[in-house]
Amino acid sequence: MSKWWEGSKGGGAAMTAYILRRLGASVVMLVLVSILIFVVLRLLPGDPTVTKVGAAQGIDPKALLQLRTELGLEDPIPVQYWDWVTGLLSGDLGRSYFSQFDVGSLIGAQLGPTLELSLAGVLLAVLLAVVLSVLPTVLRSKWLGRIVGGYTTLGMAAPPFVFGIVLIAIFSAQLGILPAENHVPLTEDPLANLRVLIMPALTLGICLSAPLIRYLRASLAEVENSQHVRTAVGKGIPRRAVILRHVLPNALLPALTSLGITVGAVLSGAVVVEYVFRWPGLGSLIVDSVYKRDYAVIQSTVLLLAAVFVLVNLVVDLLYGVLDPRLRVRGSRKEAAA
Amino acid sequence: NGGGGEPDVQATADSGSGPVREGGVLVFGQTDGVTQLDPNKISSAAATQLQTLLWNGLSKWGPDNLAKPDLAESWQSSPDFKQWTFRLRQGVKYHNGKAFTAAEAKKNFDTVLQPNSTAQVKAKISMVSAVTAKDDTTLVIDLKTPNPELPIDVIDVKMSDIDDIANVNRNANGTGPYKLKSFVPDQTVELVRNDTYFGKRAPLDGITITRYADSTAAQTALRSGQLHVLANVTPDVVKGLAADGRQLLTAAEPAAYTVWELDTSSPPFDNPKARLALSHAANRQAMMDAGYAGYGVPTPANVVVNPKNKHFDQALPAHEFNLDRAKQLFAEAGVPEGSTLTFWAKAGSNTEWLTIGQILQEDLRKIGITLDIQSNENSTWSAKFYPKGKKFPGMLAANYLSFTPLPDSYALAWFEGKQGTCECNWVPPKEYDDAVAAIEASGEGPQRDAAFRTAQQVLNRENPIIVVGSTAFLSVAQGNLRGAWVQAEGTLHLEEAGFAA
Amino acid sequence: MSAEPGAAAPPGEPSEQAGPGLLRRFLSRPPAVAALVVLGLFVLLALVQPFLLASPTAINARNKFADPSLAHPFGTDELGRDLLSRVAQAGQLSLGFAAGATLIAMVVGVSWGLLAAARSGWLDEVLMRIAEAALAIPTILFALVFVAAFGSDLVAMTVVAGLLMSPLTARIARSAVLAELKSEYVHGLDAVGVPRTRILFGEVLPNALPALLAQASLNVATSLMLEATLSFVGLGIQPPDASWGTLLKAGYDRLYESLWYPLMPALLIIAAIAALNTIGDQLQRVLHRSTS
Amino acid sequence: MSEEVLRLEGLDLGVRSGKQVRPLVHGVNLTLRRGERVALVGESGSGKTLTSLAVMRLNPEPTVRTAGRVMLGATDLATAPERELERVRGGTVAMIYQDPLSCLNPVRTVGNQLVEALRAHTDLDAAAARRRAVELLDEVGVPDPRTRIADYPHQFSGGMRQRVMIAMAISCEPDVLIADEPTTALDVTTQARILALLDDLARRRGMAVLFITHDLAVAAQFCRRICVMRDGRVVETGELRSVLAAPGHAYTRQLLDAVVTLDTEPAVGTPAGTGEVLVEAEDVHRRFGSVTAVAGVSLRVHRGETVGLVGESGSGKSTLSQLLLGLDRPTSGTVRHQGTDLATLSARELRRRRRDMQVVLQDPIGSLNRRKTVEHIVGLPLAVHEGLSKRERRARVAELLGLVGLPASFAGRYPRELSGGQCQRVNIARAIALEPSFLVLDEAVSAVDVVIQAQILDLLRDLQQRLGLTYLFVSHDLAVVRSMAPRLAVMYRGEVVEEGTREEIFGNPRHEYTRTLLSAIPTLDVPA
Ligand SMILES: Nc1ncnc2c1ncn2[C@@H]1O[C@H](COP(=O)(O)OP(=O)(O)OP(=O)(O)O)[C@@H](O)[C@H]1O
Ligand SMILES: Nc1ncnc2c1ncn2[C@@H]1O[C@H](COP(=O)(O)OP(=O)(O)OP(=O)(O)O)[C@@H](O)[C@H]1O
Ligand SMILES: [Mg+2]
Ligand SMILES: [Mg+2]
Repeated sequence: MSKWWEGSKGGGAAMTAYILRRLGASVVMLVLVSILIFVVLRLLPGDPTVTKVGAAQGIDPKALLQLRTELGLEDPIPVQYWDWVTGLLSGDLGRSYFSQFDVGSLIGAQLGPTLELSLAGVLLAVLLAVVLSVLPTVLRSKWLGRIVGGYTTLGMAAPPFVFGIVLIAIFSAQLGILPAENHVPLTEDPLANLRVLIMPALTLGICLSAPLIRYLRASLAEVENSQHVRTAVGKGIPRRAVILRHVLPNALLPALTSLGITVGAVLSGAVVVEYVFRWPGLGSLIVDSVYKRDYAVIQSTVLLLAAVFVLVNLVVDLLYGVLDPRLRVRGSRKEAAA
Repeated sequence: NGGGGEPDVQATADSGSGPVREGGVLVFGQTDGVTQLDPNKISSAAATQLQTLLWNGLSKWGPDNLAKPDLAESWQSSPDFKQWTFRLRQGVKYHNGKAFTAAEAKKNFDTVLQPNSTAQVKAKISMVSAVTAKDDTTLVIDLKTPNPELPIDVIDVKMSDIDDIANVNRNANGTGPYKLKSFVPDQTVELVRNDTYFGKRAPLDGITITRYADSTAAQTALRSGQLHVLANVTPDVVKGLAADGRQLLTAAEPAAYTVWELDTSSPPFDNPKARLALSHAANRQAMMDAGYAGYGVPTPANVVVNPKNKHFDQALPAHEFNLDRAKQLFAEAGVPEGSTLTFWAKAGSNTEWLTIGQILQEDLRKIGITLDIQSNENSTWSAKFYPKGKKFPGMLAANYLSFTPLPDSYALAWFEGKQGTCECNWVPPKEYDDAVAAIEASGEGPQRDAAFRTAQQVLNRENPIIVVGSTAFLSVAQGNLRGAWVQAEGTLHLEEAGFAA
Repeated sequence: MSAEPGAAAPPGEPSEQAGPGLLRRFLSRPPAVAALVVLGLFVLLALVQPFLLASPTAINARNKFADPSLAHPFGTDELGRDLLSRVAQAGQLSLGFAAGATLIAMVVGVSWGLLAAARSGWLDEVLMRIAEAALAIPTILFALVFVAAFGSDLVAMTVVAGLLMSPLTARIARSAVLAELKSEYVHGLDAVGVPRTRILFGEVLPNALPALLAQASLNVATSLMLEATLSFVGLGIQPPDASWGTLLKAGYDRLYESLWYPLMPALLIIAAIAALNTIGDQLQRVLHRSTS
Repeated sequence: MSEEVLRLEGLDLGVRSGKQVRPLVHGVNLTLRRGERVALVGESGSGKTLTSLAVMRLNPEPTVRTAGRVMLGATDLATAPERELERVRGGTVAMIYQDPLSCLNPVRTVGNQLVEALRAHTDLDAAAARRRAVELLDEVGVPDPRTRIADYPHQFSGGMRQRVMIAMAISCEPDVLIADEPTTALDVTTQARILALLDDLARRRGMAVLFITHDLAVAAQFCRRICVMRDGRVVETGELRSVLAAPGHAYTRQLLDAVVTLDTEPAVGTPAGTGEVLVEAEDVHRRFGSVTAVAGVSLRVHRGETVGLVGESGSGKSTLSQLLLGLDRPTSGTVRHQGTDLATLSARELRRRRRDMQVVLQDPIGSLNRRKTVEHIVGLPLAVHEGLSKRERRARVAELLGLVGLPASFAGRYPRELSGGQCQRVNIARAIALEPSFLVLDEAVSAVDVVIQAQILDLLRDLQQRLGLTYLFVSHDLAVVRSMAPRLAVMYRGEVVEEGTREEIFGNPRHEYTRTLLSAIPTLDVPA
């Protein structure tokens, strides 16, 4: 009489089994993603060789055929896929059709800045979200609540490029206190790196924080009315501590899922931010490669990002299990009834 | 307020002369990225900027649209223009230290001429039958058919170390005044001065060519002074941008054209009347005003010759903007009210195509014809036209063509019928083919002029494409830029540029 | 107690209940009314658009980027067209697009998430991995493929945007539903022997409504943004039609020529999203008050 | 007389709906002196919980105080600043809540929550607070406190959670303790232990206790004064002894009359242990990780009988009930219903059987869908299994509510607008709606006053007589079990240690634990 909505059997080694199963599922999923990307790319109209040669000038079909053969595009699709995957497994990510640089080094060069930007953006978003959603509750300020509401609306309504340019116009063009571009590697000059990071990270952070705040405020309101919060208040814990220690952790849990999913959105948002701030990141690498149909670059880069996404979500799921004890101990009454 | 009519800011073809200070790094911005550095595989306008900085050809452009000595100190031809001998400079070295010799030049020519080469310049020198290195400094080029303009046509054969071409994206392998410091595809190309350059020492310490995918961000950078030159600015924003002491640079006599290509082999545009109708439906003046902020020259004669060019046939009848006429002609050609035509445009770049497309759309609407505008990103746009010979019924494809404003160049690029850039499937009358042959074979003189006039008349009558106007790239530079100049087809020459002292 | 049953709930006092009372209580909230008024104004704007002074497509190349005036209250665009009528026309399109896309996303996404939550085990696993796979691939890639496949016509784009938002909606729906399924009351319903579909649709789904409403209003914002992003690369709504997104992008590109151009669509987008969010919030609150 | 610590003066409470406030509690006056213990008894739903919550301004939205003062010494808690209240809450005045099942934070360990309370009002360091927390758990009788302190609330049984709440409330040795039915989920032995603990604190520290309960015997044992509420009003206050001896108000008399004691003549039911076996457990085990909740229980329930299930809190009664109903699956062993092994049934078949197997779950509030009206909740089984139309259901729901002593007007209410006892009655109404042949009642009448309790017990007996229903009656109130069940099973640490007829168990208990249990039963003998 399994509880029909529950997973399979729990037990002592359930956690390890669960992790293993999730890992297995993730691998399967990555294979799916790789096939999906591969197919999706080949469904796109347009052809890397035509783009490379530039159709505006007329194309010699023989030359094009030669080029296609060189790039392996004349092979049957399954063969191409096989070549790519075997290459991947042996650590060869392929070679850009255009610059001839190998994809590994292209990614290597742009992964750092992307990580910087996304991490900073996500951190900032989380910080903004937590502070802005908690503050009105802690201070019981209706006004602050309204301001945060306005901020959320603005954050959801205005596309990132608008924020980007407004920031640049104020801090860079008008006040001249922050550089709008020219990414400096962290290893070279951390301080300068931080200075250029501020505005793009802020732009990304604002855009990402808005939906997070919405989730958080909704679940905060829900948790605030719960019995156990009343217990905490009844213990004489100061309001601030009640919110931080009792309301927030419970409210953060559902928001965590949405944060995991946000990782995907980070990239979409990051592309535009990267464009506006000329940030040498993977987002623009992907979009540029899509425009050129540089399959070699896109497929490996997207797969890499998909792997990151899968990993992050795996971690989020596991974290969820750790943070929510009701899930951690498989075998609670409702879980075990499998 | 408003705009249109006369341009608001006067444009120049060269940034002021005057004392230049040594040093400084010039930041050059453009909306498209450089994807690779093999000079003989350059296909996008974004990379042509580098051609004069990293590499040299046997000859190079002068501001007068003539070939000037570059790696070749001099050249001469046989009287029948079928054999050319180039005398090369001595002691020139590639950036990697290897000596440049006639044998090296031959390697480059051979690479371009290989059957499966995709070099764009290949079309220009397709009449070459053999390239021979007589000795280290003598290069002989034999032709199948006469070419009086070979020194011009070889300009774009840029010399690079073919033996090390695999590493071209790491070292560029050129001989030019600047050498490569770093290259991130689609992002930046950093150049530093080549201290062992054979020619005039470059004033700048370096040039950074960088990409602004977001045009507003680019404008901001230019306004804040972070950027020194912004190439290919959207005409709309030129007025505001070229203020505050900044200068607007563009070709003196633009030899680039905004055109709509038509499929002349399928209905309705297989009917010359339909093509003429379209030409009459195009409000060229409004299009130049709105789309090009007045910097374009309308071409009502519908030929790819700038009306200001001395070779332009002033007697050609103009296809004036006349919707009634257009409506009538369309009706006669089987395009009644209620028909739909397609406008194939590019997304993301060349936004002015869309602007002029909308003007046409609105005008056609007035005569009951729907123009369905379809924007496509670059690859889809290109793929549409490959392979050649496809049918495009009822479609107008916006495109941009640039030539050297010389008769044979016009002819070569367009009207040969067999090979060229036209997606129009046009089969020219014999009269036209003869004229083209005459232009190619003869040097300057009355014979060539007459043939050129004939060719223009055929185009004006047959309208294989619609030429909306003669337009040019607009670039905006900071006021202190010196020594840069714009070539007729749009390339900005920075090899001698520097900052005002 | 049974002696005086009326004491705890006087007869004249209607107890709070869903249904028509919900609407009444919704309408008694000033922010909700304000939001409805704003949306009403948009509808009005769309309705009067054909009767405005200027046609949204009438070109006057000599009057580009005009500042607001009596003839052109919002100024003009790069072709000298009247921005007010363009914005009004774009509003119909944008709101229709957002509504359609959100509807599709909610229908597809909620069924998807519900199915996953209800049928635990391998189906859940498969459905969620598919959603994750879809989320792991940059939206822009899908958007390009879809636009290439279906063209950028309005209906196709609405469907595409709806489909693109559905994996996320599915995940949210799944976790909201799962959270409910874990509550003690479901245990109670199970003990009563209520069929699973009935538990899901009759009991759990209505309880997950606040979370889903929040997601719906997010979807509205996302779809407007998606359309704006597509037009960022030039693939949005094609001329002569325009959406707020395409206008915003067109205006943004000419920011330094005319501040009004991007400002107006931006303000309207913000107002619309604010109004829709407010409606979502207020609806949530009304539901919440009566039932939490 | 010793000094007054807490005084409620004319407290009026109401519930806000729109702009109006509907009154719930009227003019409550109540005084607590140092070391004094006052019992607050009365009708279920009369406002006891609300009043007690209002003392520290913990009454939930949208209930509000409309008049009156809450004087703690010289401060009026009703208007005191939040900061002042924080000091008072948990420190000077502490509270044990009525529904302990959902009162603990699910994501923090029990120990963590205890330590937090300790550190809020004492200056113990973390380690000391932890040691004290273990001591407290031990004092309230949580077995193996040293390891269980690291457990999360959901790993505790209902009674254990209640004890954690008690430990938390007394951790800072408050001057005033408000205990809202603190022992409902506890077996009598544990209850005795808790009462002794509170008694000790009250004596030693002079702690005043406001003791809300339905169990008059407990009240009589523990309290000096009594205060009877009905319909939001205090109808009688006074010395407990004199009130019990000579109740002044008719309602008090009614209450006293309804009390079930061990002397109450049990109703005659069908003879125990005869007839067809309806539900049968055979050597069932249920393990949760390392905890074995049910360890090899075999039990038969025959058609038409009532089996009482008693035992220590945490001994596995709820778990066993779930197993018998097929709501949980045994780790090993089989459960048969009418001869069919439940494990072999498909979900659909099992669901069909639910028509005949119903349960009143131990958590009366949590097991109701918070977003549905009482009418919907009670009517649902009718809609599902009988396919009744909305109109038919409405009439039947009204009838059912009447049977459990709720006015028909409650049909439109949501669970959170109900008191604990009212929720419980909604659960009962839902469970009997189908007149199932097998009904499990897990602490089904623990939260209602004795008058209602008697009414419900009568109802159950009547149903049994008319329709031949079978009950598994789980309760800590041995007197009530005795009056209901001719046959009993006693559980201890997961096992059924003794099984027998009423007479055997109460007259001649064989197992040591049973004897302990029986000796701990409080009686309504007024202490001299
Ligand atoms: N949020 C609310 N909205 C409306 N009515 C409420 C609300 N909370 C409680 N009530 C009503 O107030 C009355 C008093 O409730 P309270 O919980 O104080 O009862 P109680 O005396 O503690 O009962 P029990 O013994 O059953 O726990 C009940 O009739 C209940 O229905
Ligand atoms: N979901 C669970 N996870 C872990 N342990 C559990 C779970 N449910 C119950 N237990 C443990 O099983 C034992 C029996 O619990 P159960 O709820 O059956 O007790 P009970 O007899 O009903 O007690 P009470 O009278 O207090 O309600 C307890 O020790 C409890 O801690
Ligand atoms: Mg109560
Ligand atoms: Mg229990």
